[in-house]
Amino acid sequence: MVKRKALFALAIWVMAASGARAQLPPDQMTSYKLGAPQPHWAFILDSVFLAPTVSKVDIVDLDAGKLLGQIDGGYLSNFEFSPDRREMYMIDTFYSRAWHGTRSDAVSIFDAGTLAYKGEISIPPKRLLIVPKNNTTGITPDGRFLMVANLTPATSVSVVDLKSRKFVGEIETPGCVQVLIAGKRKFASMCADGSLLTVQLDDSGKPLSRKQSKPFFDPGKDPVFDQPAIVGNTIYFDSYHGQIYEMDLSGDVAQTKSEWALTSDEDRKANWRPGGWLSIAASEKGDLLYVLMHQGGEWTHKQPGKEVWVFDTSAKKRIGRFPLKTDGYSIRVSRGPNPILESLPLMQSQIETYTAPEGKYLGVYKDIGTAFLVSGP
Amino acid sequence: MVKRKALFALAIWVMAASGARAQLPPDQMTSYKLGAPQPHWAFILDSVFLAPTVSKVDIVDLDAGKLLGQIDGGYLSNFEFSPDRREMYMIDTFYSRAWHGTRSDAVSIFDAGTLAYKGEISIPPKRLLIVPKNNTTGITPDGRFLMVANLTPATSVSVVDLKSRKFVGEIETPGCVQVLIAGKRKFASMCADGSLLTVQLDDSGKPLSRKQSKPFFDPGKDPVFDQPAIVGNTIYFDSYHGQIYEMDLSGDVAQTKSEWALTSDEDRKANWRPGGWLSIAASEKGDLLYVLMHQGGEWTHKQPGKEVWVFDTSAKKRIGRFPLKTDGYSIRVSRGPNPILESLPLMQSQIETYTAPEGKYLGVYKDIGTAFLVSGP
Amino acid sequence: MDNIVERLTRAVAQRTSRRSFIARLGKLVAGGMMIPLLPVDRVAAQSSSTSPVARSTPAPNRDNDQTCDYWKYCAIDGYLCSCCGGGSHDCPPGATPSPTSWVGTCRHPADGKDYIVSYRDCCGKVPCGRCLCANTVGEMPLYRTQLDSDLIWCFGAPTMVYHCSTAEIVGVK
Amino acid sequence: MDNIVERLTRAVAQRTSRRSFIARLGKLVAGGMMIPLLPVDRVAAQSSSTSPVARSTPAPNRDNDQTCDYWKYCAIDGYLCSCCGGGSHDCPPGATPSPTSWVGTCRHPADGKDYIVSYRDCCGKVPCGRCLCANTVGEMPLYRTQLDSDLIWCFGAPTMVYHCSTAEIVGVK
Repeated sequence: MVKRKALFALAIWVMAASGARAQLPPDQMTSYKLGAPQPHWAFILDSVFLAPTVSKVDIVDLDAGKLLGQIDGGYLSNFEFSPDRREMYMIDTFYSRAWHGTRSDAVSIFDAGTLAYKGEISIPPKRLLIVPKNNTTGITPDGRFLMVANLTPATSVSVVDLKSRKFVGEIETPGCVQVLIAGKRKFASMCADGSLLTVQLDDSGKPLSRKQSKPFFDPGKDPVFDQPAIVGNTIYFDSYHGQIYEMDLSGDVAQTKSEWALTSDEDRKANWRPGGWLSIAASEKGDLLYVLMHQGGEWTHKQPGKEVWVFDTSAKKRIGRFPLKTDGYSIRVSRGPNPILESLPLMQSQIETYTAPEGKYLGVYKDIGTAFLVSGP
Repeated sequence: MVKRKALFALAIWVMAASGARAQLPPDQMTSYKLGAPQPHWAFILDSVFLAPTVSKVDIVDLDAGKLLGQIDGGYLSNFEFSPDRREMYMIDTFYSRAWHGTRSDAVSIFDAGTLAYKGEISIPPKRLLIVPKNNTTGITPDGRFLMVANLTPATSVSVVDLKSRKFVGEIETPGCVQVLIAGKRKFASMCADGSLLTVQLDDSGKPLSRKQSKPFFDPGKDPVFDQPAIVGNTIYFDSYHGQIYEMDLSGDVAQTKSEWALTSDEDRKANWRPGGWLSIAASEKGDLLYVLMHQGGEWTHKQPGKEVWVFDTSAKKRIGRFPLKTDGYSIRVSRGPNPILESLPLMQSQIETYTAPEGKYLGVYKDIGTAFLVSGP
Repeated sequence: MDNIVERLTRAVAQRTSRRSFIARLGKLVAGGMMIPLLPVDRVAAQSSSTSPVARSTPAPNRDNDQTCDYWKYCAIDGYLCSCCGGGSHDCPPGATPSPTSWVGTCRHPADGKDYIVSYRDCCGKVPCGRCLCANTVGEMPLYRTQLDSDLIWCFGAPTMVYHCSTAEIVGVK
Repeated sequence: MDNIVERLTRAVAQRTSRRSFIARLGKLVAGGMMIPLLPVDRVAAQSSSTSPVARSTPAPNRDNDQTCDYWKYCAIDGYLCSCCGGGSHDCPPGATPSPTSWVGTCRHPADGKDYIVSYRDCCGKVPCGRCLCANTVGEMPLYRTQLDSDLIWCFGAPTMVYHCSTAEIVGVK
């Protein structure tokens, strides 16, 4: 068998040789282009835990299982994609001497087609530094303003005008953190008392209005996770104990639209509850919610999920559930046709894919470092 | 058995409880000190291959198998210890924006007792950037001058006065690279034609004399490795084919002192030859040489060593050999009493220790990243 | 509850000379951010735990400060300084104790008392990379900042570069 | 031999507009550094190899540019750009081809000819981290700079930060 293989290989070489009597021409070295992003491409943010002053984004074609390119960042950077998919941004923190020296924060701009670095926009050196989370930065749907959550530990939001390439100003959000983009020129921050602060921006990026809602959950009893699923003006918060709080942000102030449970009495008896890093994802249209679920007691909110449960947001009912090959820590559902569910296990340097909503296992891509978040076009 | 263990554990807690009726006092947070370095401490230089713009030195007590502390560096930094063991230096390259921006090179100074950062000395941004090698930086035995090899790709050496904390000047070394410290105020560079350039410094760090030797080996036939063993004024070069070239640098110009073979006819028939990254180490007194040996053909000079062979430098004869538990890529022999041989395998994130020269396996310390070099007090 | 917050703030503040930082912290408290600590009651109702699942039997390593099981580590998140050349409440050489921290409450297995623990990061070096623990008793999301362990808690330290985590007893609840 | 050096230098120089770099390179050549390439004769006498040990039988993957066995990679050292979003002689998106390189000679298994290969790094991003290869046919120590593959070969590129390695056919020996 080995011999046959060898002979076969030899035959190929002989054939190749006869067809290539002339010598090979010199190569011409170039840089590849990336091309238009496809729905099953994943943009995986790796914080490089052992040297997090250099972040990386791995751009991976999940269908082909192929790395397409990488962009680099600074200390615990965030990644954002412009809504028109023409630019990518790393929201960075740099120290002048790698691990010490002067801190500078900046938004680094990359051309999405070539991954060429195009320049940076300086922002106040105040950005919230954390193992990367969604909703600590965000871009308005029209691509005009990029918002950066600050924590010094006083809380505020830096506003960057991506059109004029300028830092516009800082909006104080006392007692409230994060930037949940919830409309054309609107963001919300989550407040310590369980309320939401809604901030409306004008065309220059200055705050038009800022209105804090009544508390919609009790942080002392059943905290909600801080990386909710957002669909247009609607935000779905999942809670430690398995409630969904559906918040409507179409107005000046956030309103509770509905509250319902992910779990039945039977589920709760069996200790099923949501958990992980990014435990919830919505389908593009918002008709479905996907939640990472595990069985565990109090304070197991960060236990990776054994299963993904699928919920119908209108019927407020579970319509499916499927096990994950490896327990998942963060999930995402791709946009466009043939959506897939992407699952990042905890510290296992891999991303698994499943059909959505059926949950058929499709495959795994490895070698993605210490990634906690994945995004896509 | 399990039950008995559990009971025992319980008994300990009960005892502890009875002896501690009063509550525990508040802790007082401090930073530990390192104390005087011990012979079996290893200073392991980890280039963090996946993010080499941050280098690390792990300081490990090899007897206790315990991490004592770490210091950080920049891009592919080198590590040096002052001869009086009072200071440590990282020879660094930084980019202002982690992976791009303005390059600055500097010697970063650390207090050896506290690992506190003391400041930096700026040097020309020209240092030779390579997977870390010995002899691309070096300190004179009196601790006065630190030399840094440059490659732009023109070759030169930067001289830093550690006493006045100043960059003193650059010495051009056309056709010759590296800094092999070979005397009180003397270094040698290795030249492309197989010769050595000896440079003598004056008390201000300026070149007093520069004399190039005749070629002492033929790089086209049997290249020597570029990380030789140095003992005072004597340099032992091992070659790809297993020759030792003993060079005497006590004078103004390097002289061949002896040339002898590591291998017998029989060894050569069995294809034994030196190899690895740092393939040779000398005992403190210089009476013994340790060489990483493997069996392989031409151009296998980087194959890790299966065995360490021990040679008597006066008799020019092998006096011992021992197998390594894991093939070794770089070796070092500790100074002081009870010397140990330290072996770093290739990309396996571990350091193994053996008695020297007997070669009794002592143990392994893991979790040292992508380390290629180890040094010590 | 206010007493605990006050005591904690004072205890931490005593050890830092960075007045500007304290000023900022004051602003934070004034801003309503420092309400937290509420879940302490709930935390206190539980024994210390190693995995996020609370244990009813003694953990075999709860006296070993180089394991995630160590009793003081019930809400620690990060690389243990005690594996990095430091101690359970001491920084490795050359790293700087952060004047700020997240907090938790752990029950001491021997005396049965509930201790308030300040989880103070050591800062100014890149991560140590040994003994990664992620205990989550009482751990809260970002909007309860003082109880969020995923943040880089190096506010007020010379740099925000995180090295490892410690657990310092501040007092008894 | 001089012809090869000249041709190589020209080939590389044609593709770079960095005149200052070329000037420096000239200085290097004048300095006597660019004698190397001598071992080319010896390299040519061998077939391409995957592991440092030369093979006499065809390697199964010598036509697969995402393996260390690929014939052009006989002296490559680093992460293969063809595993990083680039090609065997193309950089991944956003990385910059270095105008400088180390060189080797690899025998094409089909036509039996010895090709001079310029191993050009792609620069300007941190290492890609995929498909690490360390082939050493003809690889020389630092004093034969042009044949040393451990160096960061990003001289003349916008930064010296190494991303991945390529193998570009420059001509036939």
